[in-house]
Amino acid sequence: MYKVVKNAEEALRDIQDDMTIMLGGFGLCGIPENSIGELVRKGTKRLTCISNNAGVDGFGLGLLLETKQIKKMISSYVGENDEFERQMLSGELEVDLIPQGSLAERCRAGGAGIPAFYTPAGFGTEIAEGKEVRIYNGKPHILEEALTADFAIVKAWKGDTAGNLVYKAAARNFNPLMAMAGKITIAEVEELLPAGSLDPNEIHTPGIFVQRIFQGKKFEKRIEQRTVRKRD
Amino acid sequence: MYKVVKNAEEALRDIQDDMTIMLGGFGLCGIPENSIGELVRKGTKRLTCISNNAGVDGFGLGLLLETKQIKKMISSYVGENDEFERQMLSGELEVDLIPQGSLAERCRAGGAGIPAFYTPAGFGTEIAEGKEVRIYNGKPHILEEALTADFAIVKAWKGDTAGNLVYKAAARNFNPLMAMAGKITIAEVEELLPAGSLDPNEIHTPGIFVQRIFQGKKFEKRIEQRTVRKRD
Amino acid sequence: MALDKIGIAKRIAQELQNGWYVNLGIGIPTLVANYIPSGIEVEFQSENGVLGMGPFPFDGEEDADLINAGKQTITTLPGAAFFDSATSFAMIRGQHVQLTVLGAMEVSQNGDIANWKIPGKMVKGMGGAMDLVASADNIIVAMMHSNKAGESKLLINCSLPLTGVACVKKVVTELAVLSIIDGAFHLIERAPGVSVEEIIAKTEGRLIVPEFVPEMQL
Amino acid sequence: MALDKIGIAKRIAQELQNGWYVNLGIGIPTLVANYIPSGIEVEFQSENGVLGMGPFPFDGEEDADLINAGKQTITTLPGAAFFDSATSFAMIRGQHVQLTVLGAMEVSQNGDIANWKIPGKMVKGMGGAMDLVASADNIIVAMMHSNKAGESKLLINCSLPLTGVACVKKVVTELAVLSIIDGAFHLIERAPGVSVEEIIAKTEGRLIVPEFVPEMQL
Repeated sequence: MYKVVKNAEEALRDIQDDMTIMLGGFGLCGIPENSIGELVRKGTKRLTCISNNAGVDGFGLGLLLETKQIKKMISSYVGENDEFERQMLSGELEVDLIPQGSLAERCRAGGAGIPAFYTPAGFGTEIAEGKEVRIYNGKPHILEEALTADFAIVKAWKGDTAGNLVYKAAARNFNPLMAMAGKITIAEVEELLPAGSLDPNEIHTPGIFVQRIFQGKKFEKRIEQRTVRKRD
Repeated sequence: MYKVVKNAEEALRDIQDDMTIMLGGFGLCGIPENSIGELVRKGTKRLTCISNNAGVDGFGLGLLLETKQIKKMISSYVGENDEFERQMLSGELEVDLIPQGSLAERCRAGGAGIPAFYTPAGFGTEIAEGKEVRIYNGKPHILEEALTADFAIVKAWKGDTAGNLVYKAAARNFNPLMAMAGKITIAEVEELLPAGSLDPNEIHTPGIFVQRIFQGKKFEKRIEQRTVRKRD
Repeated sequence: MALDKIGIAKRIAQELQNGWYVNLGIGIPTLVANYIPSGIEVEFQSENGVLGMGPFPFDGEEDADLINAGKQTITTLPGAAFFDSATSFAMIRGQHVQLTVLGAMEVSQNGDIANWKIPGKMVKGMGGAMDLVASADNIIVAMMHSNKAGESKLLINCSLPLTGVACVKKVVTELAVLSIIDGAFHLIERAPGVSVEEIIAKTEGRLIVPEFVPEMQL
Repeated sequence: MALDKIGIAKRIAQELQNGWYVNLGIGIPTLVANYIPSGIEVEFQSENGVLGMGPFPFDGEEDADLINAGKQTITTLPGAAFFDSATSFAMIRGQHVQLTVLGAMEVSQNGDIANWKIPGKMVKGMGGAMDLVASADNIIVAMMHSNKAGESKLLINCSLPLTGVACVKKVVTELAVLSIIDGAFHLIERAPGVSVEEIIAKTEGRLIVPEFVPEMQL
């Protein structure tokens, strides 16, 4: 299974206006930087983006907000971002906020062929409005439906030509779940290896979930909150 | 988090008659051999066992069938086992058969606080009798509920003192899912290492799911279907 | 002449397309892996948690921890991956597997399949079969056209407890290749030397026979 | 004298029990990690996918791939594990985390909590807060007793949009430790030198005051 494409341009060649795209990452950690850059270059419009966060001004999905390519954000936490705030308050940008655990589970469900599940998260809040409530174990739960996307774009540390992926540390986050939920899943990796280089025991995303893979040209890996301690 | 116990006896000390126990493994692959041996020694009675299979005559859960310690089996595939067949046909043994994917997902759901989910598996069959049906994406799905257990007993390849587990090859199977779903989860491992020995990127079951861990005394690892090819 | 098991496997192997992930059931379906057409690359998924299955190990190299869903010792190919059973059925239920090949006791003209239980006999369980048939978009059944009593296994309605409903798309038997469309078996090909009449005689369910029925090319 | 933020964190740290897994929210809750009582071993879970969080890295050793849920660079301790977000919330929803500490804008006498949205202001989202409060058996809120306008944050009913319903078990403020039981705040301890009268005056919700209210021991 040879899934390698040359670069972001080839990987994203058929992403079109009005599509729904999942993008892995938590904050700026583990985001598909090269693919976001390519979306900016392509100028694809009116995208619905499913991503836990919306980047910051000038980086990550913030870049796509600046160029107004995003019609709707589906996220759990947004707004480290002035441009986001401006567009949201002006009504230019639709925003659908989802509890983080429900967002993760809804992506996994989408990839796993589970169309809906019950979760306690959000019961009694505005998130539950219009949703079915059912009591399990004496506790109210709401029904949440699966999420899928035309394209899922994920970022991994290492990948092989068969599409198997390994993530590093906390850069894993939503990436494996979104990889499952894309009709087409694109992986950009820091290091692309021949099939057989990765230990089959250590693979986080089996290649079956990945349709295209490429080695990213450059990873800036910006840090959002640099917190350090002094050496003694 | 030091979770090490001395042996199977200490690990299983408070498993009592009439409890529900999950046991990892697929066929004879990845089963907690040492703990099964200890259950036989203890003579705990009227157990409800959740396990994909029921062992074979003289090995795996077959040992607990011989001693008639099992009241009920919840499995997807059984009966490589004459004693099982005899007890089932005579009505001594209750058997609840569940599609394999639903069994796996129900264990995961139990561990993940998802009380119920919809799946297409089993719609239109006797498995769906009495279960709610709902159409998603034009296709009927049935509602399945989570499974949990008083104890989950899993077998891993390597483990550390903090309860982190790594499985080998196809011996992973149901083990990580059941590890999530036990009120108390016991892991028996081939190799027990100090915390910090395992790469945090490569852990299959994070220690939070495991309450007790011990190094198994002996792993026989019987092969159920030895299939080989000739050397050229 | 009616095909043997290998013939059925060879014919099914012709259905494989490049880049597909394939789940093969126990029995005839397993044999399909031996007849992959040249130029076609597929990867085999085993529902116990293996992607990239290779051939059986050399004698003496069996690993008890490395088996397929039939509990047989196997090997893996470069690019293989191991995963847990929930992830495995996520692949299946989520339709990431492009083809499922499995055996059956009965198939009905609307695509129902029965392959797990015979009332009054010891029930071994459905294993992963119910998940596979309920989820896969593309299911091929590999089976004999008739049972040991000589009765057709391609029926109007299944008589045995069902494994899945309206899910089988294609059946390959020792006599024929048949598609299931709109509540009928459509005769696509016949085994070399097998007459259309024999197929008609041995098919209980509604059978649509085109004017010309080509022979299988094996 | 009312506690400062560190005092609140220290008091909450006294609630920790050996062997607990703990999720700490942003702000005061984060500080709790600095005051773990001696002899107590706990492990910190961060909902973005880290178990076994350690202190901030030394200057120059930050790793962009290793952050906590507050997006701060962190380190890990021996025995740490990384996992995806679905597994992370499986830990939370499945009640494998024994204690959740988080901040709040308002808490009501029946344990409702509001901490994610102020109508008319920019909404940043709930992040993992709704999952955490709906799932955890043991939730401690760390917050100031009153808001900046001097109004009580311990209310009969929350006025802001809720994050969760009937979930908060304990509140630690700069003035007091309060349990929430049967629709009322129960005053458990007061900050050193703080009078019961002050706490009564600053608590809008129903407050049960026992005859003797001990001072916190910090």
